[in-house]
Amino acid sequence: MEQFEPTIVAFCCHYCAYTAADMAGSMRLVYPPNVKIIRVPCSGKVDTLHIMKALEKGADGVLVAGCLEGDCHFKTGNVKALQRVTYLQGYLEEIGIEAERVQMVTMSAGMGGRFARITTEFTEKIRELGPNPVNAGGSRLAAS
Amino acid sequence: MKTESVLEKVLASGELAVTGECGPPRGALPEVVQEKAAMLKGYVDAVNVTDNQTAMVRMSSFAASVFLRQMDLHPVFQMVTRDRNRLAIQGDIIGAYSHGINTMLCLSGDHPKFGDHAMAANVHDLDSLQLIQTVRGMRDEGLFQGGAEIKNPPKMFIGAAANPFADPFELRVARLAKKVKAGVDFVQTQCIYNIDKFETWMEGVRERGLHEQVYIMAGVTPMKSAGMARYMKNRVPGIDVPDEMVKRMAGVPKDKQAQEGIDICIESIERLRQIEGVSGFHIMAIEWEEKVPEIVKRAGLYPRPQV
Amino acid sequence: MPNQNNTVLVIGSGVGGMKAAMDLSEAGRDVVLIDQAASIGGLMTRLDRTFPTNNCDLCTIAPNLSENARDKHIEVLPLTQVSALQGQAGDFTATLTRAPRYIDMEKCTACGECHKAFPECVRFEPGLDHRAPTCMRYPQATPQAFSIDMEKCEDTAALVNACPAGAINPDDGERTEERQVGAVVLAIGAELFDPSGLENFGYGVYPDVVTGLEYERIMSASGPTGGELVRPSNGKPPQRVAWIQCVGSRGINREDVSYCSGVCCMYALKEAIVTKERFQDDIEATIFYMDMRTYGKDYELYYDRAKKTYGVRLERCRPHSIISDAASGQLTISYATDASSALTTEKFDMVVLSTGFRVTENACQLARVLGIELNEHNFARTQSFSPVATSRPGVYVCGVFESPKDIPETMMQASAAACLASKNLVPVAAGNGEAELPPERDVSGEEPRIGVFVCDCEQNIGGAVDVDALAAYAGKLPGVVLSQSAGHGCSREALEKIKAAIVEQNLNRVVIGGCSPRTHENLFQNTLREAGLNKYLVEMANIRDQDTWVHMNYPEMAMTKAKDLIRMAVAGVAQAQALKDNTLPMNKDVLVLGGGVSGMNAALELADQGHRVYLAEQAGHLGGMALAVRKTLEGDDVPSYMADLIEKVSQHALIEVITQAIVVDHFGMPGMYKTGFQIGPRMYYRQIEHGATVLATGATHNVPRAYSLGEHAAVTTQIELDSVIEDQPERVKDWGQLVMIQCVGSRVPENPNCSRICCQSAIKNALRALDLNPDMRVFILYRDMRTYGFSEDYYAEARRRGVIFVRYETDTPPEVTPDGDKVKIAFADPIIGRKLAVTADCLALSTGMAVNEEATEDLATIFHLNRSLDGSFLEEHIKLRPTDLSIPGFFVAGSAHAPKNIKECIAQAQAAASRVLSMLSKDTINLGATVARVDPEKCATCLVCVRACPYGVPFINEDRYSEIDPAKCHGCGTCAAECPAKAIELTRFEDAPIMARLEGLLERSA
Amino acid sequence: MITAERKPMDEIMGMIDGCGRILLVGCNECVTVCAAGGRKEVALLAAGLQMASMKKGRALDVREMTLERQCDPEYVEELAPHIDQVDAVVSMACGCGVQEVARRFKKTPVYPALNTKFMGASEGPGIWAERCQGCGDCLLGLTGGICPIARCAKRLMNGPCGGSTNGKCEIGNDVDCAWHLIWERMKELGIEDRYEDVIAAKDWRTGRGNGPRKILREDLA
Repeated sequence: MEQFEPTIVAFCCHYCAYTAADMAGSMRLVYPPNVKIIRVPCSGKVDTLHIMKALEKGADGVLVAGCLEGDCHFKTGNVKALQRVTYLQGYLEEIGIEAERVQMVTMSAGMGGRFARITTEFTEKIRELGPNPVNAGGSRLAAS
Repeated sequence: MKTESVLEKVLASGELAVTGECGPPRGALPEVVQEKAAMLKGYVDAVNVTDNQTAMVRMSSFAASVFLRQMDLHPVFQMVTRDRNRLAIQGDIIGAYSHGINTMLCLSGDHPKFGDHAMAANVHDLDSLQLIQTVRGMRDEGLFQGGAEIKNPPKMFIGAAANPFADPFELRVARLAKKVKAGVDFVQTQCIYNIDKFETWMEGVRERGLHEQVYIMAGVTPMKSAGMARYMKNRVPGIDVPDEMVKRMAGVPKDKQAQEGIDICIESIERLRQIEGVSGFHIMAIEWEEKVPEIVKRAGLYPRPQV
Repeated sequence: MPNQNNTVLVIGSGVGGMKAAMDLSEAGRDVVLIDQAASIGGLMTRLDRTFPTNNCDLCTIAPNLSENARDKHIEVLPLTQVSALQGQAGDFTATLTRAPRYIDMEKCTACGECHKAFPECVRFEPGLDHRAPTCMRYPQATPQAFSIDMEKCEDTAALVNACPAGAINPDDGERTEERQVGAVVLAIGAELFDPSGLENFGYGVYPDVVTGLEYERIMSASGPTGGELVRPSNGKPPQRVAWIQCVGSRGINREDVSYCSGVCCMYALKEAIVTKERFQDDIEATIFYMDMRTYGKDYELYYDRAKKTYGVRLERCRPHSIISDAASGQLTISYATDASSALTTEKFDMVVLSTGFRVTENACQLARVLGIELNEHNFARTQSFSPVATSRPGVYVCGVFESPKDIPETMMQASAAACLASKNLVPVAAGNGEAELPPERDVSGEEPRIGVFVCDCEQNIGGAVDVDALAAYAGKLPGVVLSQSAGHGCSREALEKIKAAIVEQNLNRVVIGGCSPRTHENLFQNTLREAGLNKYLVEMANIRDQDTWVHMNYPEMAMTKAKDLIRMAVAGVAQAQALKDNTLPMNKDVLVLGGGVSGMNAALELADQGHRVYLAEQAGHLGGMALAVRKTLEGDDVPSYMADLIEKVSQHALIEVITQAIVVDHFGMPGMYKTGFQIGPRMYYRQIEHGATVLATGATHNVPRAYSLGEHAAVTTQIELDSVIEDQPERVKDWGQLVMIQCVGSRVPENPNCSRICCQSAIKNALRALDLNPDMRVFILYRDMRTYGFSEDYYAEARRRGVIFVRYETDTPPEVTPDGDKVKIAFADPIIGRKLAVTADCLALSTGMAVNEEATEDLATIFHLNRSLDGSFLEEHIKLRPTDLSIPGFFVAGSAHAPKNIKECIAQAQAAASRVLSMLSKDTINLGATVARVDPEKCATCLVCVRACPYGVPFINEDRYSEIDPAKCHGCGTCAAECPAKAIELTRFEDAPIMARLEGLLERSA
Repeated sequence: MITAERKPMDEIMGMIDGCGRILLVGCNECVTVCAAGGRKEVALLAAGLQMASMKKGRALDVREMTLERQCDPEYVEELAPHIDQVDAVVSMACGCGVQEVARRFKKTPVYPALNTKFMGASEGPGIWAERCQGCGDCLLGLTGGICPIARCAKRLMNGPCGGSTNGKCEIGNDVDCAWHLIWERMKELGIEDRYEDVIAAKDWRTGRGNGPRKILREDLA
């Protein structure tokens, strides 16, 4: 049984998180390839629906990455993002999906190291959680 | 005299009237009612029989009042608008009257949220004030609300509650005035611990001469413990317990606190009786009926006048 | 023919020349950019990677190269030199001489046939390769054309026929022409020292002894070995590589120069790191050095990384010689360390000589032609308070030809030179129109025809993934009609290819598999536009910064992820829509924060060039840190300079000085900002409207609690000592012993960076103290003496004059104990290996500068600016945009960026002014196309957007639906994310492309 | 506006248990405004149902539609072309909408995805509070524009009960005492005296008392 490789979507705000990701690259910091970034202007742009769709389509985990508290380039986008993530976590519980599969994180543009650390930890956490139950069912579905 | 009510007679006589309270049991246990009633007998002019108090199901006020009548006590038949629409209300009123019950207290009732039937529908077809109007209409015009004539209309001595302490305070006198306007004969106040505030209220009441239009019975409740004092202060809406009173209770050893509570109650009565417009006392010794005789005696309200 | 007085002649097309040219052209100036080489680019294009990001230079610089070539304001003349310069500032006549290329560039297709046919007529490629046919110095050469060395050609006719395009013209001759220019910018750089003359290192004798630049070429994928690190002698990979620092620099030998070249320490560290990082981690890298001079912003951290993370070995010594060991074919280095005076010998496979800068004879010749003074080292002479002005008015200098320096500082000086040069020109005519572009093709309704171009970015991407395979994979994706590898996608050549492909294949969408859209999106957007497509029909898959750089050692991971990223981009771009940018009028006023040297200089330059400037200072008066400084290292009088500067600023009609001003709020967007202040003792509120902002908020004097500073009267800082020497000479005359301790509160965990200026200050004060009292004994306890550039001469003088320099290690710092009104300093002398104790009349601590934490934190928060780890403002690009901040319209100058001396502060202040001038030269602000759009049909007028918008833009209009003014929308997308009717879309980030990307990534392979 | 909240997922899943194809219908009116049944919520629920089913290893085909109003037959008609292709309709409208859809399509079960709550107003982003119980005989004119029927826990029409503390209702600090508000408003309007006008027992016929209500406008009918 080879180890499970989760697919993780990270919605990164252009000003901080995405820049931090680039920074991690230029610092040659290694982090898991499981994390795929979708760039958004602000974490406040991340629609609960986008996160749901990511999970529905089979992502095993979703990160919403914005600027540090109080540093949002659009004032409060990261705060709103956090509220939505929290709301969504409740909804997921209702559906029977582990809330931990969605997480809001913040970092500044300079924090390449933080980006690498967070993505590594998150990937590990998701790996422990195992595949998105939706996929499990999905494959059973495909099988039948 | 508007009615045959003993309470009305005592009040009319100018004597300080005294009422007690009897909370019906949560079960078909006539003896419980009878025991409680027995303790009060001779020490009060009338006994309030509560109606699903604190929104918990109990033996109906109507039935319990009937037991009291059978013991030749004078129940103050309490009725809340929470549990009945006006059909049931009027039906119960004539029913009670036909059992010789001639004194009642009109209330809106605690919200079901506080009881063990939070899921219950919250009727409030009428509010307490409209209930007063209804009863007055039945008595004085002899008409049901629907307009039909009542054969042998119920001659009810109509009471209501008054809370001098609830907010907005400035509205409290007006609230009483409104009940008077609706036709209330007597009011029993929320239990009084903050006497200064009560006096302020009474001033307002006197300014408007309300004390001449309605009998005002001051409510008192002996506290069993410092814990109870604190609980009432912090938890019970619309009750105002001054800090010094809590301190005083807490100041004495646990085993002495009950006695302290009684003493405070009696001191209060002494102060209250000095206040112009106070026509009597409503002693709410919750689940502590046995103490009523002591209180009444030591407060010099014993013996009760025979009317 | 461009307006003569609007033209600047830029000589030298390295990064400096290009930067100056680009600043000027952005500001609507015309530029003649000449270079004696056959293509532009200069030295940087030959480097493999640059510190401290270890970026490939070409990736970083290539966009600029092609931008240059594309920019209609810039005329590029390769193979050209100046032979005369008449007239004066504002009205020069330059005589330009063009060497023959023998190729008609109009015709040349760069097919390379001539080379195949005639490999013998060669010009040597810099580096080691003896095969290169023609002088294409690097694959992205601009202009994209060969040049031929006719001397070496025997059969001209055959050569001519070899060209299918008939582009070769053997009769091409030297031509001269005259140009009217208003100013001249000298950016000719320097060459690197040729160590052939040094017998002891055997360069040119032993093939495995190479210079730093040659080593760069060996590592470079575009180099002779195609990016293979091998020993020139036997083509085998080396196991042990050594670097020898200061070869030809900081020396007293015949071949040596006395100054420090300033960059060698960093490039040696870089080469060592890259060697381990890119090739084998088990290659032993050893650097022999005298002082490790990592004094630039965050360079100290890089130094630490080399030691700690990569295990680069550092030996402090100056090796005596290299001899080749015939038997092993290895190289033996013999050296003596502090530890043992006896010679140690050690064997290496390769030795890299870190050679420094030398002014070319050509440069001296040019200086004579231009009539500018050179200093004792033949560099262009400039003054302490006028960093880029040469002795001839109207002629400015930047980069290495001014003094040895690295790329960021060259960039600053280049912008500074551009700023001063433009002062000699007529005020720029408003609204210099954009280049005329082909009409935009309407692609709406078309099925996607996507073209995918995958960059290899040399080893950066190509090193980790098989680019052709990746392109092949992309070719099969839905909607993709063309997919190919693009080499350096950002090179002019590749961009032309992409344009051609768009037209030929009738593409309507493009995906670039390359680097980060943050840095390159703009370039590719313009490319699409030039090819007649709307610029928003391109999407970049960031397979470099976010893939190959991260997974360079795991090719499979990298490849799989690259496929995912490309697939996402393809899916996303298929949904992309043509969009129009929104524009607003530009506010031409400027806000300068900070009334120190930097702030005042920036303000002055901007005001002199017609901009209204608000100069806001937190303190009650102008001046800043420099008020505490009395003399520069060169001995210039700082107070009188400051007095004069303050006078100029206060008197200037266009400058409004606002003191005791604290920034409290900030709104708006680049080109129309509003910043609120609380001013004066009564803190009244005032809002200032401005188009751009210069942050010159400075740093603070670092005052660490160490060595009983502030407790003992005899213990002081260099700054205080500076004043004591000026004001109380008699006190100094009585001193018997003066001790200085370096790096107090710098290069320590709490403040890891080097404060840069302390070594200079220490030397300065030591020399001045000795002037007053020659008999005094002066000790300087240091870790590394960092007297970079020409300040090295003063270091030498100090040694000559008997200042005793003793090195200490951080684990054995000096111990200071009070001794009456004196202090006793105990320290270990590594040379004699004994502990010494000195009782000093004065102990001067080199405490350097610290980030003004409070100020920078507040401002960073209010302006939403990024900060470096040390808390200073983080520049947009550490190498190429050292003065721009992450938010457009914000620029940084002086020690708010990093510790600097006064001269360097002035340079960056003028640079900031130049960047502002470029930005404000436009009359309109481009707001981009990322705005929220409401679909009236869907809108339920629920007010969610009205309440959610951080800027209160949406409103319900008369037609009963939410309206969002694109001119006011900041494009954050919060409203779109919250709209319960899904009636709002944020253009460029609509749901469709986002969902499509998810689809692309997550399509179930079941 | 009519407010509503999504039912718990389990309940919804229970209703559609055994359905292979459902039509999930939103409404662009009130329930959109109160973030319960607009396009966004429809999409969210669709995704949620999908995931819940797939998790169970079941296939579920969810079609999303959002009507301008589910309480008007003309709009409801837009469902007609799709109705035969689905096993059930799940409506995210208020009770009115659900019933309108059910009335139109007799053969297809129509399930409510929302619990219709009350007629209320928005007290700020994400907050809605009850304001009206549709008694059919508005007495706001007498009570300073604040409805004691909808906003007093005991529907008291003649003043605050004894439980009113610091302007809050005895049932909880998060609930304003309607009569406190009324009194404050009356003072602002300078009509304190009107407080003592007794409001007589209400005639509930205009409300639910008379059974289901109907409005008929002859001129429009």
